[in-house]
Amino acid sequence: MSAVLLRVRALSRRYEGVTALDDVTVTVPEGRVALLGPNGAGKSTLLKCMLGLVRPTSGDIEVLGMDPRRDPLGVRARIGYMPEDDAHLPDLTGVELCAYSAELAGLPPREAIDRAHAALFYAGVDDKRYLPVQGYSTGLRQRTKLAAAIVHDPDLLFLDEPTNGLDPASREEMLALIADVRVRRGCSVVLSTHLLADVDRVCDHVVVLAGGRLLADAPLAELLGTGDGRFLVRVKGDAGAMPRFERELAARGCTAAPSGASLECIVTPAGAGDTDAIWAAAAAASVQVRHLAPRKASLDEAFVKLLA
Amino acid sequence: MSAVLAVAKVSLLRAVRRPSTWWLSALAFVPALLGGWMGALGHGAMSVGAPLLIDVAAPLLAVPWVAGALGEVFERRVAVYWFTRPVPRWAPLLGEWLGATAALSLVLVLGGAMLAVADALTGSATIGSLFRLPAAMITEAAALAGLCIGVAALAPKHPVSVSIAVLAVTEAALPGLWAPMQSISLSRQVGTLAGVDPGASIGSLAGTAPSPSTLTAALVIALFCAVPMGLGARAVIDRDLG
Amino acid sequence: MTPVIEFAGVSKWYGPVLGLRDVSLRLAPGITGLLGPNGAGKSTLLKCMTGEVRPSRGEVRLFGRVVPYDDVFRRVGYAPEIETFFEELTAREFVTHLAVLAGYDGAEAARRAEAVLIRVGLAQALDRPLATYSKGMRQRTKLAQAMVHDPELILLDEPMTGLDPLARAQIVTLIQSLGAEGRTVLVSSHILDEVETMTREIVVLYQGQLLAQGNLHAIRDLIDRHPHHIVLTASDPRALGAALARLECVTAVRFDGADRLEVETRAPDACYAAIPRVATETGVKVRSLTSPDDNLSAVFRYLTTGARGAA
Amino acid sequence: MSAMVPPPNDRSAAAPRGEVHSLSYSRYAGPRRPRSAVPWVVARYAWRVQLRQRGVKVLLLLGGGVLAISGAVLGFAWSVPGMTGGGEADPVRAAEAQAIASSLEAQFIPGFLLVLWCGAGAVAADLNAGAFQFHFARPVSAQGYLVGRVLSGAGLAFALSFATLAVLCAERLAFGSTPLRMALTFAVGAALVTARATLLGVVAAGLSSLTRRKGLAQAMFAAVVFASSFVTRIVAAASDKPWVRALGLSGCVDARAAQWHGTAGLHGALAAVPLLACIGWGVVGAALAWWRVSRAEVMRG
Repeated sequence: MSAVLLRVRALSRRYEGVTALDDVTVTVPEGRVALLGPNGAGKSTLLKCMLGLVRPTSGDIEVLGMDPRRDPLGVRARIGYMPEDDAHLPDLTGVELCAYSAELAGLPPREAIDRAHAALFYAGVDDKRYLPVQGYSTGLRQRTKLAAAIVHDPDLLFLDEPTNGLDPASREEMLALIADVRVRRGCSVVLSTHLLADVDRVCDHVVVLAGGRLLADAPLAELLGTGDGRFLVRVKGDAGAMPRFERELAARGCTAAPSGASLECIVTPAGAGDTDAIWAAAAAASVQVRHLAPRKASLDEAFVKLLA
Repeated sequence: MSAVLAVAKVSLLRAVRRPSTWWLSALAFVPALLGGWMGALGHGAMSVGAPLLIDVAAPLLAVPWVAGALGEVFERRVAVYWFTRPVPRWAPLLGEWLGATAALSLVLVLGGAMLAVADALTGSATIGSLFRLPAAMITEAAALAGLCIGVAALAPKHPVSVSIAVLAVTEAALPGLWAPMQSISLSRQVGTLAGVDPGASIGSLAGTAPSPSTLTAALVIALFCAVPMGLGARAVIDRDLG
Repeated sequence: MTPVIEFAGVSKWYGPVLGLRDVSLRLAPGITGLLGPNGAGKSTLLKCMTGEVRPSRGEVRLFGRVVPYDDVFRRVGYAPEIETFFEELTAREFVTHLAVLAGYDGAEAARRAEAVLIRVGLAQALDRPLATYSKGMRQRTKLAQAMVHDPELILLDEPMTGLDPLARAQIVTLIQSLGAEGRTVLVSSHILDEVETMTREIVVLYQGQLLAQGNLHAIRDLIDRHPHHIVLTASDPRALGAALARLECVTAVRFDGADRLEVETRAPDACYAAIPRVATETGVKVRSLTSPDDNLSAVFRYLTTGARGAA
Repeated sequence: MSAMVPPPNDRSAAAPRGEVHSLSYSRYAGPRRPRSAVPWVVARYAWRVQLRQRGVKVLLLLGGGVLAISGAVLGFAWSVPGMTGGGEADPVRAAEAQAIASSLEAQFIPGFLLVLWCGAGAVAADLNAGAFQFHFARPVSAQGYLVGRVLSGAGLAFALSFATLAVLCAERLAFGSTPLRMALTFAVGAALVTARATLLGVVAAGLSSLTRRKGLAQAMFAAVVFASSFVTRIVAAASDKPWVRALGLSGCVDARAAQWHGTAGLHGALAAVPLLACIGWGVVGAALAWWRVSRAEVMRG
C-alpha cells in the first residue's frame, strides 16, 4: 500500500510562450488519487508527461518506478488510459474496440476477445456490445471506454473526466466501478476531474494544480477537516413550508442559511449538536424532515479556499 | 433572397479564412506556368495548359474546397444552425452554391486568363481565345460547385471520395471505355466551350470523339450542376437531419 | 389560451430504435426542466420541435401550428448539444450571420449580436475565431445565438455539461432572467439539482416515454411511491427501532453499530412523518436522518432494476 | 479466469457439493506478443471495418468486374492463335507482358479509388477523432502505427491487383507458357503489383498526415496522383522525352514494367529513372508521414 506510484521532481514544461507546468514536485502513493484543477491548470500536460507523450522541459518524472522518457512503451504497457474525448474509431463495435485495445497491448487475438468480453461484463456493457460504439448513449460509451482501458490488465489506471455527461444513476455506478477497480484489482487509479463530488466519493489522496503550479498534495481527509457544528436540513412541504420552518427555527434560537437548493437550509443550532430544537421546529411548522446530517466542509469549499 | 446572399457572403468569408483555400488556389496557376514554359519551348501553351486546367486543376480545386467543407458542416450537424432560422431549407444550399461558384470562378478565371496570356505571348492566339477560356471556366466552376454541394448533402460522411469517384467515372473510366461516352464528360464539354482540342486529355484507347456542339455542351454542363443540387436539396428537405 | 408547446401522441423510431413513445404534453410560458437519464429521448423531443426529425406518428404544435413550418423560427431559439460552429468565424460574425438569417438587416443584426454576446459574458472574446473557444465559451455562444432574435420560446439541450461550478451558476442566472422576461424556456438536463435551482416545473422522460410532468411536488410524490431506506443515528437505536417496528408502514429495521439503525419502508411519506413523533414518544434523541432514496436518481435506479409496474 | 470460492460447508463429504465461481474481474497472466505485431493488429482491424462499408463493397465489386472482363477478353485473345502478338518477335513473351500490364493498368482506377477511400484520409481522420491518443496511450510506437496505416490503406487495392495477376498467369499456363517462365513472370508481376500498392499507400499516408481534415487529405492524394501522371504525360509527349513519364507516381511503376519487357525505350543512365522515381516517391511519402506523426501533439487540451 505504501509503494510510490508517481514521483515528480521539479517538473516544468513550457510550450511557446506558455508555461503548462511550473516546477512541480510531488510524490504520490499507490491508491486512488485525484488530480484536480480548473481548465488549463496543467492536468493534461502532467498526464502526457506520465505517458511519455510529452518531454518535460526540465525535471524528473518516475511512474511505477520507470522513467517514461527512457521507456515510454514500457510505461504505457502497464497503464490503462481512459480519455475524456471519445476516441472514435468509426464502425467498431464495443467488443471489437476492447479486443483491439487488448491486441495493441500485445495480447494474442483469442486472449484479446476473451478479455474483451470479461472487461465489458465487468463494466456492465450488456448485449449492446455487438453494436457500433458511435450509436451508444453517453453512459454506455463511458463504460466501454473504461472496459477498453482495463482490458489489458494495467497496474495503473488514468481516468480523465470519467463521469462527464453521465446521469446520476450512471454516475453512481461508474464511481462504484472505479472504487471496485482499486479494491479488487489492486490497481491504482488517477482520476482527473473538475467534478468535486466525484473525488469525495472515490479518492483518498488529492493533488491540486492551478496555473501549472502545485497547490495542494494531501490525503483527502486532511483537506476536508471535520464538521463545523452546522447541519444540513432538507424538508418536504408546500411553498410556504420553508419560511414557516425558518420562523420556527429562529424562535428556538437557531439560525438558518440558504444552501442553494430550494427546500434545503443550513442550520446552526443554539447549542452544539442540539438536534432536538430542529425537530421541534419542524413539528411546530408541520414540515417533514427528509434529511438531517452534520455538514462537512465540502470539497468545493476547500477548493475555493485553496484557489483564493 | 437576402438569406441566400447572406449565406453566400459568409461562405466566401469562411473560404478566405481557411488556410487550405490559399494553397489550393495555387493549383489553378500551375497550368499557366507549365503552359507558358512549354509554349516558350515551342510546344503550344494552350494544348498543354488547357487540358491540365480543365481536367485536373479545376476538379481537384473544387472538390476539397466545396464538397469537403460543406460535408463537414453536415456531418458535424453545424447545418442545424441554418435550419433553425426562418428561411426555407434550400436557401442555405443555394447560398453555398453561389458563394462557391463565385470563389471558384474568380480563381479559375484568373488561372485561365493567365494561361491565355501565356498562349498569346508564346504562340499565335486570336483575341477571341483570350475570353473564351475564362468564360468556359465560369461554367465549369458553377457545374463543379453544384456537383460538390449535391454530393455533400447526399453523402455527408464521404463527400470528397464520392465526388472524386463520380468524376473518375464520368471523366476517365467511361470515356476511356467507349468513345460516345465522352459526351457525358464535363471537362470535354467545357473544352468544347473553350475551343480547346480534347485529344491530349482523354485516353487514346477509345478512338475519336463525337463532333462537339455548343448546345450539347451547355446542356451537359447544366445537368452536371442541376441534378446533384436537386437531389441534395430534396435530401435536406425530406430527411431527418439529426 | 393555446399552449406554447403541444405534443399530441408523438412517437419516433430511428429504424427499429426507439426515440420517443406516445408522448403527449402541453407547456405554458416560464422555465421548464426536461429531465431524464442518458438516452431517455430528451434530445429527440427537442429535435421534434425544431423539425430536425419528423415524428413517426403524432403531431407537434408550436404556438398552435403543426411543425415544421419555416416561420416558426422567428419565435423559437434553439441551442443544440453539438460542440462545433463555423469555426472560421468570430463569435460576433457567427451570431450576426444567424441574426441576418432570422430576418434583421445588417446593422440591426450586428447590434443585436453584440448586445447578446455581452449579455452571456463573452465581451472579452467577441472578435476571436470560434476555433479558439473553450467548452464554456462554446456553451455561451450557443445560448447567444438562441437568444439573438428575441424569441418567445427557447430550447436548450444540455446547456451546462462541461462547465465548472462558477460558469454553471452564471448560466443558471441567465436562464432565470430569460424566464423572468416571460419567455418559455425548455432546458434539458440529467441533473435534478441543476434544474431545481432554475425552476419548479419539470417534465421527466424515461426510455422515450413521458414519466411525469408538472410541479416538482409531483416528482416528490413519485419519489414517495417507491420503497425508501432511511438511515438514522440516535442515542438509543434499539429502543427507537422497536417502536418503529410496530408501525404498519415500516417493513424492516436493521441495526448497524452502536448508534445507527436503518429503516425500510414502503410508505415513505407516512414513515418520515412518524419518525419524529415516535422519537419524542420514546424519548430517543435522533442526531441525523439520511436516505439514499429521497431523490430522482433513485427513482430512475428503481425503475431500471425492475418492478416496472410499481411506478 | 475464475477464482474458486470454497464451498461454505465441506465437513460432510457425502453431501452433494456445489461450487460458486467468482465472476468479478481477474488478472491476466497469459502470453503477450512482441511489439512488432502492432502494425498487423492496426491493419487487421482497419480491414475489418473497411469491408463493412458500402463504398468499399461497391469498389470491390467494380474491381471484380474489371478482373472478370480482362480475364475473359485476354483469355479469349490468347486462346485464338495469332490473334495477339502477331507482329512481335516472341508472341508468348508479349502475352506475358500483357498479363502484367493488365493487372497494373486495368485495376488502376478501382485500386486508386480504394486507396483514396481507405487510406488517403485515415491518418487525418484519426488525428481529428482523437484516435491518436487512443493508439499512443497504449504501447504503440509511431513507426508501428504508421506501418499499420500504410498496410490498411493499400491492402485491398493490392489484393485486387494481385488477384488479377494470379488469374491472368493461370490463364497463360493454360494457353502455352511454360511453368518456369510463368513462375518468373508471376514473381516479377507480384513485385510490381506490390510496388504499386506500397507507393500509393505510403504517399496516401504521408499526405493524409499533413492535415486534420479527411476530405482535404483525400483531395491532395487525388491531386498528386492525377496531376503527376497528367503533367508528366503531357510534358513527355510535348517535349518528346519519354523518360519524363517515368517520373509520375503511377508512371514510375508502369515504366519499370515496360523495362522488364524491354519496351520502355530508356537507355544508358536514363534506364535508372523509373527505379529512382519509385524510391523517391516512397521516401517522400514516408518522410512526410514520419515527420508529422512523430511531432504530433497527441492529446488535446
